[in-house]
Amino acid sequence: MSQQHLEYVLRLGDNALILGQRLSEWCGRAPVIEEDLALANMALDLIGQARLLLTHAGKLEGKGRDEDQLAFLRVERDYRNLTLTELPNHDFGRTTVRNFLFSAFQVLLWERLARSTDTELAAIAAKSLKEARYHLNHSAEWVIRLGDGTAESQLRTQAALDYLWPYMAELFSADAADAAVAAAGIGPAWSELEAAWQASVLPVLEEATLTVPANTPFRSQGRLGRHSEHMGHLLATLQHMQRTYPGAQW
Amino acid sequence: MSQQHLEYVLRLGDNALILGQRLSEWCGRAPVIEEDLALANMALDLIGQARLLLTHAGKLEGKGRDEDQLAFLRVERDYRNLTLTELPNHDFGRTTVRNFLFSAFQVLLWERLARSTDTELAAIAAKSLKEARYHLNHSAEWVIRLGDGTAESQLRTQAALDYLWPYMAELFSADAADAAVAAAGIGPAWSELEAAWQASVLPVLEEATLTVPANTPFRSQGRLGRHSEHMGHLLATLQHMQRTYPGAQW
Amino acid sequence: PEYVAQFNARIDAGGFIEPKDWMPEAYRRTLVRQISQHAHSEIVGMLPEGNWITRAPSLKRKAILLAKVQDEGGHGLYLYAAAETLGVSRDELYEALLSGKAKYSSIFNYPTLTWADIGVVGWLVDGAAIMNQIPLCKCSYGPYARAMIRVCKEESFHQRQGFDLLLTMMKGTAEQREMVQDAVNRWWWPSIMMFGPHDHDSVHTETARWGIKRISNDDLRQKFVDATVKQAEVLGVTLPDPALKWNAERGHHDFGTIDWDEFWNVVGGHGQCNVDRLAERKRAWEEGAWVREAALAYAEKQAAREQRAA
Amino acid sequence: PEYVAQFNARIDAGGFIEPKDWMPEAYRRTLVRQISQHAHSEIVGMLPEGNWITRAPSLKRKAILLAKVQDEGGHGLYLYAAAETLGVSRDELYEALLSGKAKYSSIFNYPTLTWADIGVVGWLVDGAAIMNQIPLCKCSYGPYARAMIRVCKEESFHQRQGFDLLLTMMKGTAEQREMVQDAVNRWWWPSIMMFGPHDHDSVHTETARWGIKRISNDDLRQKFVDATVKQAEVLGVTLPDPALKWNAERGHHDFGTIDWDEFWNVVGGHGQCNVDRLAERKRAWEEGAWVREAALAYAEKQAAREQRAA
Repeated sequence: MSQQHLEYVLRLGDNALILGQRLSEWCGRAPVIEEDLALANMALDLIGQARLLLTHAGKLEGKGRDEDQLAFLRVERDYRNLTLTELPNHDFGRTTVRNFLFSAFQVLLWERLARSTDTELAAIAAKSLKEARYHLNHSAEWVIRLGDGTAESQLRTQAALDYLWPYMAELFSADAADAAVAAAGIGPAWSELEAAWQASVLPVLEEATLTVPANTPFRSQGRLGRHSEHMGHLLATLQHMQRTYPGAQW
Repeated sequence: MSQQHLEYVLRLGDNALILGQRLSEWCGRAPVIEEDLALANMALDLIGQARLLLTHAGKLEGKGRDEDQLAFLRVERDYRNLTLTELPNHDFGRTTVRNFLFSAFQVLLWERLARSTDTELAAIAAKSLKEARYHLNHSAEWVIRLGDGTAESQLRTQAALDYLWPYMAELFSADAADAAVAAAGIGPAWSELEAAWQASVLPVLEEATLTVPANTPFRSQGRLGRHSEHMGHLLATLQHMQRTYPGAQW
Repeated sequence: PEYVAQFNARIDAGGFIEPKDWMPEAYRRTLVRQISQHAHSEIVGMLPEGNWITRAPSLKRKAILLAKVQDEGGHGLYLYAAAETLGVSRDELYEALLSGKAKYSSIFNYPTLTWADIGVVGWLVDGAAIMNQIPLCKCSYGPYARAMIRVCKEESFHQRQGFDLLLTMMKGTAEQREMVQDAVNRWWWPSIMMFGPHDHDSVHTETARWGIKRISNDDLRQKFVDATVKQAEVLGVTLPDPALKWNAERGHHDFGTIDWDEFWNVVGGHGQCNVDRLAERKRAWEEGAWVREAALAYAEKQAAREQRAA
Repeated sequence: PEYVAQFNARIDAGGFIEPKDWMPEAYRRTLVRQISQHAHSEIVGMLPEGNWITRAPSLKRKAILLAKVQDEGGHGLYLYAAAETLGVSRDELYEALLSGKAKYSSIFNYPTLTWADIGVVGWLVDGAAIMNQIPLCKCSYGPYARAMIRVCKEESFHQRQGFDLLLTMMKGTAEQREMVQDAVNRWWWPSIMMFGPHDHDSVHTETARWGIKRISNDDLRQKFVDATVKQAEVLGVTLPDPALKWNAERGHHDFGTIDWDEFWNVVGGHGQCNVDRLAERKRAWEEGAWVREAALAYAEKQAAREQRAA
C-alpha cells in the first residue's frame, strides 16, 4: 500500500510542479499586465502546492529526499505528472483552456482529499482548494470571453480545446495505484471524478460557444512516467542549476 | 604566451561550437527541404571544426580535458565565443545574415591561419577554409535573394542586419590575447581583418539593396566570457546530458 | 492492349519501366502514393531524431546525428524527384502531407524520450525500414529502384551507427543500460508493426503482380525478427515479448500477438505525436512562406534583368 | 495667478496636490513623464528577473522570485493608475514605451547572467531604487506619494530577500562565492549610476521647487554607498572600486570616478539588452492583440445582451 500511497502523492506533487513551471514561462509575455500577474500568481500557487506535496512524498518514501531532491534530481521516467501539464503553453488560448480543464479537476480532487485519512494530505488539500477555485473561476471567465469573443479568438480557443481534449482521457482512466488508494480511503480514484468534472466543465464550454470534441482512443501515460517529447526540454531547464552544482545549497 | 595561445584557440573552437549548436536548432524547421539540409550541413561543419579546435585547446591547456569536457562541462563564464554566435536564430533572415557576416570573417581568418606557426592549427584552418567558403557563398546568395526579393523579405533582412551589426564590433576591437598571438606569429589579430572583411561584405549588402547600419558604441564581450542572457539557456540544453550523467561514456 | 502486353512482358522479364514508357494509370497512381508516402516519411522522420540533436551527449554523436538527419532529408529529396517523374509536383505532394491527406510512416508518431531512443531508432526502425526497402531496389519502376539503392546503402550505415551507440551505452553505467532496455521496450512492437498487417489481412495482389512489392509483409517481418534476435543477444537487451522463441521446426523465431488495435489507432491519427509532428511541419512551412516568395520574386527580377540586358 | 499662489502655498506647507486640484501644466507633464517612466521600469524590470524563474535552483527560491516579479507587475499597475489620475490613459503611456518614445530605468538593460545576479539585483538595484524612492513617499502629488509608500514597503522586503539569497550563496561552495563576486563586479557601477548624473550636471530646480524631488542625486548616491559598504562587509564581497574608502573628515565613503560614457551609451540605447527588452515587450503586446480584442468584443456583446434583456 505505502508504495501506491507514495505514487498517488507524487502524481499530485508533479502535476503542480510541472504546470507551475510551464505557467512561470509566461512571465513578461502575457497579453495584458493583469494576466501577467494572474499567471505568475497561479504559478506561485502551484509551486507552493508542489513544495508541500513533494515534502510529504519524501516522508512517505522514507529515503530522506526533500522537496528539491524530488523536484530537481529525478530522471524523466520518475516524474509522475499528467502529460497534459507538460505540454507547451503555445498561445494564451491554449494556456487558458488547460488551466480551466485542469483546475476544474483539481477543485474536485482537493474537495475530496480535504477529507483524506492522510491528515497531512488533507491539510494540503484544504489550502489548495481555495487556490484551485480561484484558478477555475479566473480561467473559466477567460474561456468564455475568448470562445465568445471575436472570430479569431473563437477559432484559437476551439483549436486549443481540440488539441487538449485527448489528453484528458488520462485523468479518468482506471489505474492500479488509484484503486488501491481509494480502497484505503486515502483519496478518490481519479476516474470517480469524471462525471462531476464534466458537470463542471461542459456548461462553461457551452457558454463559450465551443464544441466539445469527440473522444479518441489516445491515452497519454505521463502519470506512469511515460511522457511526451516536450518533457525532456522542460526538465533540461528546470534541473539545470541543480545538475550543474550538485549538493550546493541555495 | 601559451595562455593567450590557448585563449585564441578556445575562441575559435567556441565560436564553431556555439554557432553549430544554434544552427542545429533549425532541424526540421527550414522554409524548404534544401535549406534544412544546408543548415544541418553547416552545423555539421561547425561541430566538426569545434571538435578539432577543442581537442587542440585541451592539449594546449595540458590538463587532460578532451573535446567533450571542454564543450559540455565548463561554466558560462569560461566559454569564449563571440556574443554574435549565441544570439537566438530568430527567423531565416536573421540566421542567414549572421551566417553571412560570420562566415565572411571565418574565410579571412582561416586563410591567414592556414599559414600559422602552430602546425596543428594550420591543418585545421586549411580544412575549415573550404567549409567556410561554401558557407559564405551559400549565405551570400540568400542575402541577395532576400534583400532584393519582396517588400517583406527586404524589411526582414534589413531588420536582421540592423539587429546583428552592433555585435560585429566585438570581432574587430583590440584585444590583449589577440595582440600577443599576432606578435608570436600564430595568427592574425582579428582587428587586422576588418578592412578585408568590409571589402568582402559590403558589395554583397549593396547588391542585396540593404543599408549598412551606422556603427554604435555598443561592444559585446562574449570572447571575454561575458555573454548575453541567451547563452545560459543555450547551455542548459547543450550540457543537459553530460551534467545529468557525469562521467558516462556515449 | 498492345501497350499493356509490352508493359506486362517487361515486368515479367524483370526489366524496368522508365518515366517515358507507357504504364497503366493504376500503376502510376500506386507508385505516386507509395513513393510520396515514403518521401514524407523521410521528412517527418527528421523530427523525432532532430529532437535530440541539441542535447546529444558528445560532439561525436552530435555530428553523427546531424549527418544522419541530413541524409534523411536527402532521401526525401530524391524520392520526391522520383515521384515527380510520374507527373506530379513536389509542392502538390507536400501539401497533401500538410493537409493530412497523404500518410507517412506511423512509426514516427512515437516519441524519442531518451538518448537511447536515438540508438534504437537506428537499430530497430532503420533496420525494419531496410528489410522493407531492399526488395524495392529491384522494383519495376526504374527511378524508384535507383533511388532505393542509394537509400538502402545509407540506411544500413545508419543502422550500424545506431547499434554502435547502443553497444557503447550497454558497456556503460547501470543507468545507461536501463535507458537502453526502456527504449527497446517501447520501440520493439511498433518496429515489427512497420511491416504492416498480416498477409491474410492485406491486399497487395496488384503491387505484387506489378513488381512493386516482391516479398510479403509477414515474410519480411519474420526475417526482421530472426535477424534482430541475434543482435539483441550481442547487445545484451531483452526483447519485450515472452512468446519470442526459436522454433526449430519452422527454422524461425515464433513471436507473440501484435496489438493491431494500437497499430490502427496510431495510423488513424491517435498516436502520441501525430498532431505535433504535422503541426511542426506546418509551422515550418508557414513561417517559411516569405522566404519562398522572396526567392521566387528575386528569380523573376533576375530573369527580367537578363532579358533587358540581352 | 490666484491658483498659482494656492498651489505654491500648498506645496510650501508640505501638503498634497490631488487630481482635482489645479496644477501648472508643466507640473502635470513632469509628473506624467516621471510616474510613467517609473511604471515602465517596473514592467520592463520583470524581464531580467523573469529570465531566471524557470531555472531557479530551489523551489523556495522559485516561489520567492515568482512573488517578487508579481509584486513588480503590481507596482507597474498602480503607478500607471497614479499617472492616469493626471488625464492620460495607460494604453497611451504603454505605447510610448513600445515605440521607444518613453524611457525606463537604464539598469534593466544589463543582463542577468547567473543566479547570483538575482540576489544582486535585489540587494543593489532594489536597494538603490529604495533610496531614490523613499523621498517620493513625501512628494507633493498625493496619488504618487501613496503609491510609493506601498512600493517602498515591498521593495525593502525584496532587498532583504536578495541579501538573504547572497548570504546563503556566500556560505556555500567556492564556486557559489565566485559567482556572487562576479555578479557584484558587474552590477556595482551600474547601480550607483542609477542615481543619475552629478548634481552639477543635472537640472532639477523645478522638480525640487515643486516638491517632487526632495534630495539631490549625489546626496542619495552617497547615502547608498555608505549603507552598502557595511552590507558588503557582512556578505564578505569586495565592491569593485579601489578608490572606495572611508573619509573620516567628510563622515562618508569616498569612491572612484563613474564612467559616464557608459551611462550615456546605455541610456542612448546601446546597452547589452536595450533592443531585446523592448523587442520582448513588443512581441508580448503583438501576440496578445487577439486576446485584448476578444475581451473587448465579448464585453460589447455582453453589454448589448444586457440592454436587450432590460
